[in-house]
Amino acid sequence: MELYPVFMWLHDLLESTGIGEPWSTIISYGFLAVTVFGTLSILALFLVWWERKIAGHIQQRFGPMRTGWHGWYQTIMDAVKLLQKEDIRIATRDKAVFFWAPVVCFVAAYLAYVVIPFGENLIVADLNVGILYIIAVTTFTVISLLMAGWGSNNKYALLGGMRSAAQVVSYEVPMAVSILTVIVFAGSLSMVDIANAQQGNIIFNWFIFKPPFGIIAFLTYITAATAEANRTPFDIPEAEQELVAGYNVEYSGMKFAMFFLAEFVNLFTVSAIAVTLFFGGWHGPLLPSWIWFLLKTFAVILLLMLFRWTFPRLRVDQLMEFAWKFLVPLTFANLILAGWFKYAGWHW
Amino acid sequence: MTHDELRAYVADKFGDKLTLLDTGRAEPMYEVKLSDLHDVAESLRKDETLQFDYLCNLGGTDTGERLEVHYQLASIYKNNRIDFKVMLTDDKPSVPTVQDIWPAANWYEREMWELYGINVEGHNNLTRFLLPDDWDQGHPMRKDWDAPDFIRLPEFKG
Amino acid sequence: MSALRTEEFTVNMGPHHPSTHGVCRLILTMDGEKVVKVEPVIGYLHRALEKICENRTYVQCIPILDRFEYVTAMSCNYVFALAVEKLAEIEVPERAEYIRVIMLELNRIASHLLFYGVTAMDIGALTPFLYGLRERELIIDLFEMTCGQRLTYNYIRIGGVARDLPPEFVPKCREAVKIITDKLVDYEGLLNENPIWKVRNQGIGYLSPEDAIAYGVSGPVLRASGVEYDIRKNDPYSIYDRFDFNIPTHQNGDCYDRYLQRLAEIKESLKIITQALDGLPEGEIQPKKKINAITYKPPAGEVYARVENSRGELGVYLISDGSTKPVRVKTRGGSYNQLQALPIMVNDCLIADLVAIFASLDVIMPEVDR
Amino acid sequence: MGVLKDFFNLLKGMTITGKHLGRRAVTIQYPEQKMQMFERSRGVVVLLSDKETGDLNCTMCMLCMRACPTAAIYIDAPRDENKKRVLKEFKVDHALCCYCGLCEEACNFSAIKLANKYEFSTWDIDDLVWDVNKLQDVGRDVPYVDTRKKKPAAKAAAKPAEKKADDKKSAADGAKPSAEENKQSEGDKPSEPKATDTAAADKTAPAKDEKAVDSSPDETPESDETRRSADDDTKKGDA
Repeated sequence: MELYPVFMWLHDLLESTGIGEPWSTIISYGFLAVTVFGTLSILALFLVWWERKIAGHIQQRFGPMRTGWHGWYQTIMDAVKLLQKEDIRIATRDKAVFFWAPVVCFVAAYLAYVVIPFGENLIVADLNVGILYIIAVTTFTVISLLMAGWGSNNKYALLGGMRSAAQVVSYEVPMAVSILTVIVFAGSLSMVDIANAQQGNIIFNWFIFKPPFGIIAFLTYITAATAEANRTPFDIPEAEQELVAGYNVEYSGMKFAMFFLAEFVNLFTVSAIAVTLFFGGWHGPLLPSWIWFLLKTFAVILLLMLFRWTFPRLRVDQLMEFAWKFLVPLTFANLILAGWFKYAGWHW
Repeated sequence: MTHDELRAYVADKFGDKLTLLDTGRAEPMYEVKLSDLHDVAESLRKDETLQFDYLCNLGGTDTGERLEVHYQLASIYKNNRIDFKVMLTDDKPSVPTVQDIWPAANWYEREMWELYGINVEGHNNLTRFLLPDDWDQGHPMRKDWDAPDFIRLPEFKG
Repeated sequence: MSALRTEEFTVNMGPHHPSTHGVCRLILTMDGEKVVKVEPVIGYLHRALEKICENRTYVQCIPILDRFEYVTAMSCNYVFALAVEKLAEIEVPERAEYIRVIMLELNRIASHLLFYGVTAMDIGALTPFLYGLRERELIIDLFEMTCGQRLTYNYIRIGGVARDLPPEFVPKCREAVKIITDKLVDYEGLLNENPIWKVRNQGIGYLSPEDAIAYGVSGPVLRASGVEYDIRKNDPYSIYDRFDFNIPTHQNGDCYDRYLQRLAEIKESLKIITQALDGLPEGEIQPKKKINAITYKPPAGEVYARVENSRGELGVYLISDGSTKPVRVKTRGGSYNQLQALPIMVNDCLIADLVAIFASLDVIMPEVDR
Repeated sequence: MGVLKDFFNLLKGMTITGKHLGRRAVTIQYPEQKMQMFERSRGVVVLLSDKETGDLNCTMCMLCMRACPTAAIYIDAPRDENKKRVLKEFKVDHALCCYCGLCEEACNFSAIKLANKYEFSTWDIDDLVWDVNKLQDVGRDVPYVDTRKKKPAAKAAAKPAEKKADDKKSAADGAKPSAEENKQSEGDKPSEPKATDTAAADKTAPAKDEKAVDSSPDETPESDETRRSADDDTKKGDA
């Protein structure tokens, strides 16, 4: 039920050609990695374009229009441009930290895709602790932002880095707890199992339709996820009106592009998790499973984009207050009640 | 209070400290002696009937012959306006600050000090303001000020 | 146990910073995220307008003063024209006065719409900016149709206005008024009750009425502190005493009230425009004795004229010695005092609040630096 | 329930932005689509030419130069032996120009105008200084209302005799390429109004015009050293 058979098949094929053990494993893993990486990069580029288009139309503009039909390869050209740009490195930076920050950010963003089921059989590895793995791995992003803030040796960047550390750590809690609520419903940590638990009964087996805990868990999750992805109204780490560009103020060229792409990969990650946890994953009639998955994910992304282009930004202390004084108690109450209902066997 | 009432009241209250200037307009404009400036300003502010609590404008003028400092005051609650100015004939022009009466005067006085070279006694922060920090070319708003890159409009002969 | 001591550090906000509205530099002394002290440093846009005006004829000063406060250049035109008219006692034709009022109020709305957008953007909502500019464009188009320019109008002249209204102006203006009235519902729906907007603005940057007056703060900022003072009512100029409008005030003196204050003023301005359009008479637009751009000489004297524009009291102190060129043109803009009062509004607020406060003052740097 | 109220206020904002998602853009794609400029829009400064003869309307009275608040206009028109002005140079520096339109208002001969054209950016700031040829070329298709008083009528009366002489010349010029003709006409221009001036029927008209313009014919505007006296000024203001 996963991409692992593809890996095995490739591995066997390479074995039969007589390449020898370490190489056949490395090549087949490499093939998998490139597949995931390529898909996600294209998705991220698409999301950048799509966000610009959505923003444009919300604001009654056109958005990108110059490159191709409705500017469809605008972001590709942007990426090419960023690749060609000079990599400006300020002299007072912390060399190693400055260099590794975008790499860590990029890698952390992509690591989550090991366990995200894109479709019926489209998963790299169905870990039995899948969701736990995602929560663990996405937290790496915060380290990278802190590294960027520190390494830049810039006050604005440092403020941005500190803010993002505080923010991500705070929102990790309500996010994990709302995910736990779903795990209570599903009884499993595996992403595939969670998705399968929502199969059938048209859409009414989706966990979001488990009143009232499902909807509360979804709302708290989506709020925390917006904060995790550093998007408005929780985009205080970069807050361009306050901190110019926050942690990536000193980055340019490809390093900046890595931060930028990682941000959109994160956006896709949180939406994909939301779909898997609350909207039945890839399950749906008629259409192929991966199309259902993408459609649902884009719908969630659209919601997040609507957030971004509607709301003002919260202040850093209000953000903390909101997390600790509102979201954390709410999610815990929700979890406890859901667990109690489950234990008592009422309507599940 | 109409302008005429204001004139009468001020004449009554301040006597010859405030000399009415003939500007031909309804709003009264007074001249005040440099030595009386601070006292007059303070009593204009403190007076119960006048209550000039709002400093509209403050600035220097170079008429070509002498330097002047003009003060435009208004009263928010009594809804009056009054102008007065002080003529400076000294070589080293200097006025007392009115910052303690109207905090708003702070920047105006700084600007005046910088652009006209009128010293403000008692001002807490006479530092470069509108001009660059390393400015050393004098006081540009003075009429006799000139600099190599200062371009006047060409004069036309009639 | 001794208290935890943290070190304060200095952050240089600006001159090139996205939310300093031009090139204002704020030297912040910060304790972590907290702003302990703020010191505005200005002068980056100093163009010596006053000095330039001393070297121009009276009519030539008007396009120069267009650049003084370019967001409401109409009132800059007007205040200078008013000063010269007071000096020379020029009778302004009725129609010209009505046109002036329409233009001034349209310009006030345009400026407040810009404020709406820019403030929202400073607080992180990008979309209202585009909405605000969209309706502002209607007004700018009306200006361009009438006087040919979009920003620096040079329209209101000594003794009248430069050109008569084009025939299609009145219907288009009515249409614009209607559109803006409708769109105000959208604006308010987007931000007024938005909880994020409210927590970001309510109780932030409190300015007491006493401080406001003492620091010479004027206009919407003063009125948002609960002081009902509007030069249009208190020291009426032009024909404002003929129109029926209110001076809205708000009591809390925080950023949120300043925002509401400006939205309320848009509504009042719309009322004035409708009345002025209804009452617009036919007739001349220039005084009988035309003002020659090159040779006009007002009598010697001095005068201080002030008008209420969207940022407060806009004043010109004019000294004439009877020649073609003024001896002194001292300008006074609302932003100057508002920016001066910024440090007293900032008491231990966060850097994000500082941005909100700065935005709520609606400071235009060219007006400060001149 | 404050939380629920806040939640619905957030939703309200989202419905407003969501509604706009389906609306048409209000912006236009600039180089492909262009805005219809208003007739009064003040853009590039141009010199207008006579609709019939194609010559400049300019009489070199220097009023625009004096009205300009930024000294963007430079005219050099010394007098020839007949005390008539000959246009040597007419330059407008579009980089200095502040597009206030005072020159257009000062002009009594419909000679200079701020046309509603706006695409004149260049790579080099020096290219923004336009000489008389360029100013005239750009201004050729600019519509304008001819406000020259009396002159057209007087001209029409005085014209026929002259026209013939002119016609011959233009016929000869007709063969030449247009660029050269421009130059030619520029060279000829100063002589053209002169010719009408000398016509007997026109004798009174120019004098009246001069008064209206309040620039006396004896002005020699170029000498910067000599200031004009204040008295002189007042007289003119009163005139």
